Amino acid sequence: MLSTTTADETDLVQLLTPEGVRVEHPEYEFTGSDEEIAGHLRDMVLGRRLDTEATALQRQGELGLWASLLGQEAAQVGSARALGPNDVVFPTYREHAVALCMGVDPIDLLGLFRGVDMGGWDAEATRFRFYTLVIGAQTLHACGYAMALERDGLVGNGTKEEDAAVVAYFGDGATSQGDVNEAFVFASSYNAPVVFFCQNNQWAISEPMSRQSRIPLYKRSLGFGFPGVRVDGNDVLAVRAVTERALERARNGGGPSLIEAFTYRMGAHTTSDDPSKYRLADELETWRLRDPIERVRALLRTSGSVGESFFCDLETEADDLAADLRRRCLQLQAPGLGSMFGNVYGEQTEYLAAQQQAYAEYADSFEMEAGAR
Amino acid sequence: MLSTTTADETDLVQLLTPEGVRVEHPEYEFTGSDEEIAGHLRDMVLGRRLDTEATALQRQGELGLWASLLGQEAAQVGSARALGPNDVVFPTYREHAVALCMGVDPIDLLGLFRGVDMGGWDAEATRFRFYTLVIGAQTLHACGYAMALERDGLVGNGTKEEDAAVVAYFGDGATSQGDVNEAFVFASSYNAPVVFFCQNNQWAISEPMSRQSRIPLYKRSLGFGFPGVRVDGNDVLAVRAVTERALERARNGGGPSLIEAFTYRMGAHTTSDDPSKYRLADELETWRLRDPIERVRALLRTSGSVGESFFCDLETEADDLAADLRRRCLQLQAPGLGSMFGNVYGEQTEYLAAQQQAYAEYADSFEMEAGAR
Amino acid sequence: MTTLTMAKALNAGLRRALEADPKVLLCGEDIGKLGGVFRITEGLQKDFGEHRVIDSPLAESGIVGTAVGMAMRGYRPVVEIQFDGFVFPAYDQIVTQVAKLRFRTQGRQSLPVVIRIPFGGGIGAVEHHSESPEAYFSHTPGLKVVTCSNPSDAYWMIQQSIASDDPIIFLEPKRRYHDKGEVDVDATPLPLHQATVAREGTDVTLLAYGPMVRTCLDAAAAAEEEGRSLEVVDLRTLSPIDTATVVRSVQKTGRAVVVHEAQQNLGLGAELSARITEHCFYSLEAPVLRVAGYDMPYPPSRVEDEYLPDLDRVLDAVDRSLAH
Amino acid sequence: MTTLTMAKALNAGLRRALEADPKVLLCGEDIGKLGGVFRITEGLQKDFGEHRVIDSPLAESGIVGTAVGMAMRGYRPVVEIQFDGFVFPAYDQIVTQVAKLRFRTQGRQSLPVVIRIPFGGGIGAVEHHSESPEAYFSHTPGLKVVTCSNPSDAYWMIQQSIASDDPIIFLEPKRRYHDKGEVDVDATPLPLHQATVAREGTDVTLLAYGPMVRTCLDAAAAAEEEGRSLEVVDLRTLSPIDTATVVRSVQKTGRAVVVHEAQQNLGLGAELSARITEHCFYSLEAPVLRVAGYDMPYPPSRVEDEYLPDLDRVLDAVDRSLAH
Ligand SMILES: Cc1ncc(C[n+]2csc(CCOP(=O)(O)OP(=O)(O)O)c2C)c(N)n1
Ligand SMILES: Cc1ncc(C[n+]2csc(CCOP(=O)(O)OP(=O)(O)O)c2C)c(N)n1
Ligand SMILES: [Mg+2]
Ligand SMILES: [Mg+2]
Repeated sequence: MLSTTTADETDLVQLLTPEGVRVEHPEYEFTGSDEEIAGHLRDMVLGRRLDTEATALQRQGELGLWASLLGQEAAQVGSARALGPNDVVFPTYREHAVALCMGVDPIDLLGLFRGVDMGGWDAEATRFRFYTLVIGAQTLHACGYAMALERDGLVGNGTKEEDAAVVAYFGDGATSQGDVNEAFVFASSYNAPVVFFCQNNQWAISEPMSRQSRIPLYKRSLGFGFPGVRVDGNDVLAVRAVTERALERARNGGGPSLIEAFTYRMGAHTTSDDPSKYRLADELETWRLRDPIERVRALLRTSGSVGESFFCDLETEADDLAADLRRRCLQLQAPGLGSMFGNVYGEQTEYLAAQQQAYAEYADSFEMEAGAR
Repeated sequence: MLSTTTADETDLVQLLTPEGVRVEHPEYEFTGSDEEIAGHLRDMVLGRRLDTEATALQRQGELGLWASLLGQEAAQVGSARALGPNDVVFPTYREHAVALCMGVDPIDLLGLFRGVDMGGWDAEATRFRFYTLVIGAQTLHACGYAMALERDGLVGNGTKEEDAAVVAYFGDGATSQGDVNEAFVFASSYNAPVVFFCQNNQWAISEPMSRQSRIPLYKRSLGFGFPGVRVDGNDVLAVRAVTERALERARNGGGPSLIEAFTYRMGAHTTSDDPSKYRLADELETWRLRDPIERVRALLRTSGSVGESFFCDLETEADDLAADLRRRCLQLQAPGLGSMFGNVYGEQTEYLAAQQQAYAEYADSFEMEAGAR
Repeated sequence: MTTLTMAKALNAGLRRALEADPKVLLCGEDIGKLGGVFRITEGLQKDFGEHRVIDSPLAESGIVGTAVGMAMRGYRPVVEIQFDGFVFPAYDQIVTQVAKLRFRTQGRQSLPVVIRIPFGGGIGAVEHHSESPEAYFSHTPGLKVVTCSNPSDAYWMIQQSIASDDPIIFLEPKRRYHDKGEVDVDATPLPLHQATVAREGTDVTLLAYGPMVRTCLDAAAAAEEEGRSLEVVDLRTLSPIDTATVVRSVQKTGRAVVVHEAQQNLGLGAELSARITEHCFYSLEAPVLRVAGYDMPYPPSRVEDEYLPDLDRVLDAVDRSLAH
Repeated sequence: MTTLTMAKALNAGLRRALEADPKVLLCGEDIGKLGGVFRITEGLQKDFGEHRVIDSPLAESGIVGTAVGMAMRGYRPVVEIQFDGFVFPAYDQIVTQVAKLRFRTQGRQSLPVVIRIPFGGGIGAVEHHSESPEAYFSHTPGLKVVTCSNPSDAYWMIQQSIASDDPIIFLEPKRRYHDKGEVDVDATPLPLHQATVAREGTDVTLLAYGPMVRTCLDAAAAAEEEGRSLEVVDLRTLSPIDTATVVRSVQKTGRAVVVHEAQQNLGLGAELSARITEHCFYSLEAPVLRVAGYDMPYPPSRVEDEYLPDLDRVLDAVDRSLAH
């Protein structure tokens, strides 16, 4: 195996092998029904299809950029499906499948990448906060939000329906940022109900995990006094089980924990990137055999818990999602710059209002010119 | 014992008890002669005397501020005396005894606190870099310097006379800063020859250690993949032994390590601080019994390896140092502002040169006025 | 009416804000038992509890970043940065997160965070304890930047800032913490972002804020003895600048001198000069002059008196302006 | 003479600097095998080794902070910040450490660190990838701030910056990376901190730098067709500003328009306006006008064309200036 993908395999929580065989783990168990497993497959397939379509849209010039989740479907769906009804997510820029699970309308994910907005969904209602491009910044927001939950009396208050926690997503590269480590300090110091969910996809653009850490990332939290666990990030059952446990702990007032989902970025960093410059095709092959979707398909086929039509319907559903996404993407327009002057402050300033007016007059003068022609 | 001072006592490396009795440790040994022990006592006594005098100077308005090292003499002297001839130190603002050991003229330490300069010594020649007030910033400089040593071929090159390493000092509070954690990342990633020396004096101004970390600080490095050790910071023999080992490892190419010197800030944070607002006198009493100087005095007295005259001479030497310091402090003048315009850039700018000239003319006009009177 | 120091006025303002709104939280280093190194939060943790007056780990990015998260959940965090020179570890969170959140959410999410920073020199401090970073924040859209020059403004402006739905950098002129002044806790305060004419005059306008208002008032008093009538405008808010008040004054006097401690190059004086020239081109009798910190790092404290603008330098600039 | 894109010219300049001085090191994210996200360091790690072209962990403060340490030991680190919007985690190290070290050591320790930052908009990027942070750095004494507008300057200025003993913020106008131009590798370059008259004219002076120089040259060409003669000054260095060259031009034309992408309030235009008014008070026929980014966060890329100064906005300002 390649150096970047060598893990202390013994440390890895796995409940479903790449071949689609369920295995036992001394500590973790997936207790969901077959139906739920099929649901997870559906989430992953839809997530992947969304991703493929967005990538295509980018190639055709409809998006300026796209950050693909390819290969990380299980890490995202497994963790998202572990969320309780009050839990809140602080994502990076790659958690499209988490967004889907949380009910974000997929079209809203495209605005940022198309360059029409910086996030189109309702962060409050979906409990899926906006994407954050500045690496690591959102981990502190997550931590502060978690501290606020506690102040609201929503942590360990014995009422399961009310208790809440926060999940902060970030990458392997992000673990080097000061902010992420400060988030660990704050979470630990205040025992904040936050689950740090690190998708270790082995690469930070062109830099292998080994540049960021010489030990497995899940051990980072040991230095800060809270538990860490490494899970097979391509095993949706294991991810779900591990995240559920961590969230429960957080909601109950047990404090923070770190999950390292050991996975792989199958695609380029973004559509602007060219991985052939820095990594070998072999690595990709190794990981292809661990595909997060295939193993669940294999499991469901073997167990026979869903009929063949399920798979067909799912393909159709995915295609529909993609077609719908494409259609709506092409219609996605930026609001005019003129309207944005009003979004800077709650209480508008005279200075900016004057700029807005000058801009409007200037823009009008062009329209008038154009009209006169 | 108070909560802030509770340590996993079993983790603590100690070679000399508070009562002045030498004890064995399975891993560490102090191999120096009795003469060296006496030397360490001298360093500590001089350090403390310097500190007392500077505090007095501050009270009398001769210094604007002073950060006392009281109680931390063993941590500082033990680590400084472990340094090899090529090793370089990046201090905070409190390592006055380290400075003394490295041959910094004590008067040069006062400039910053008197407000006449920002460090008066030759950082190159003394290998004692300037004080850094922005918490944690120097740990990254230390790490970069260590990386440079490696590029210079001075790490693990088999020539003991050439090999070098770096010590970065910082406090318990500093461990929360992003910079310090990033320094851990870089040091680990590049296996840089740097010893992170944390003086855990239990307080960051008014905040107890527990606000920064809920586990012993030496464990932080475990999260970054390099060893950490906690040493009785009031035991000069143990500090020396532990630091020597860490430095040797670094010089040989073994990479970074973290030392937590478990000690106590006996005085106020600085002369501007009032600890009665936030900590109990009891705590101070507990720690007074662990005084770093008294235990060495007791050891030397018991072993009889130095005569009583040694102690007398040392008192005289300390008094002389203090008297000399006081005399020279009163003479310490700031260079005129006019001369400082030339210190901003290596290649002076026309803009600033013009400001300098305008300033000179303006200042002259006052002198002329004064002269005319 | 009570007479309070600025420090006590700020403390009283914070107390009132904490009483008025349970969503108000204070966070920062040493603000609890110690009451902050300047004692601005003295007694507040005791009275409002550790959950509302929060001692933070020693990490400024963490302090501001967690405040963002708390604000996202409806709290109104008031953050204390211990000294001006220690705000920079939080700079990323301030300019890329705090300043932009509302804009990014198309106005939907407001972020009522107040970042209190004791700023400026003149107290004989060691390096990094006397900085004037206002231009860095004023150049950043999305932030508002305010500073008080007297106890009454301190008392009201801190409350207004906390009540504002916009993120506010609240600069406290630390050398004026112990200046005393009248505070009428029943008054109706000026709008937060309005400048004020602190002293009327006809010959030259002095534009100042925070610590330099006192200096300019002193200069104006001295100038009066020489028969010169100086108008002093206290900007109070540095972003957005109350251009109207500034322009009104300069159109009257025809001359302006901007005074600030911050380094001159690209300091507030630059923007004020540019705006005044744009708006008062035909009424200006002399170029706008600037009296500012020299363009070097803040020097050691024993020479800070030479570095900082003072009465003499202000009057010298007034002379130069009038000589045009 | 060879024709190179700005990206290749920078690459060639870095290569030559690495060859010339073994103390030159490059550090940054993804600068090794990948050659940087803009390929500015392409091939350099292969040729100079991992010890000199160093891929760093993902931590900007760490990158700059370790560069400080390396410079303290005699190295000349050239740091790459991946995008303008990601320099802020390193802001503390830059303004409190890099900028001040020489001053703190009374001139004894020089800190020859170059911080390369691709800056500005116009490439259709997502948020935080189109910022113009030059004013933040220009306001900071101890730093020098430079930016190139064409391949030849790129080639020479990067080498001159590396050779300089002062810390330099080197801003690369990323939207011009693929613009081609002649580079004479045997020429004697202009001094680094000297501005240049990129086009001579008599009616109005356009002051620009980096990406906006091309825009201003285009505007001048368009104006010529209408019989207007615009002079374009390329500042090249933003701190220290070459005031003499600016003043010479404005004294000739009597009118000035400053053009930059950065937000207007407290942008370079403010300082230029203030200086021009100070130095050219009696020769100015109109106030200095500013064409700049609007004072909002950089907008989504689909509207950036409306946000960024362009030929039309420049000519509009020229008209307004001439109408005075
Ligand atoms: C503070 C900051 N520095 C640099 C970047 C540029 N950048 C964007 S993504 C990325 C790599 C992130 O790697 P990782 O954290 O592993 O997340 P992944 O993209 O692999 O999901 C970098 C360097 C950034 N966005 N923010
Ligand atoms: C970045 C930064 N934030 C805040 C401060 C103010 N400050 C000075 S010392 C100190 C406490 C430091 O505690 P610790 O690291 O334990 O060191 P000690 O003073 O105890 O030696 C603080 C908060 C600072 N100097 N730098
Ligand atoms: Mg990654
Ligand atoms: Mg401490």
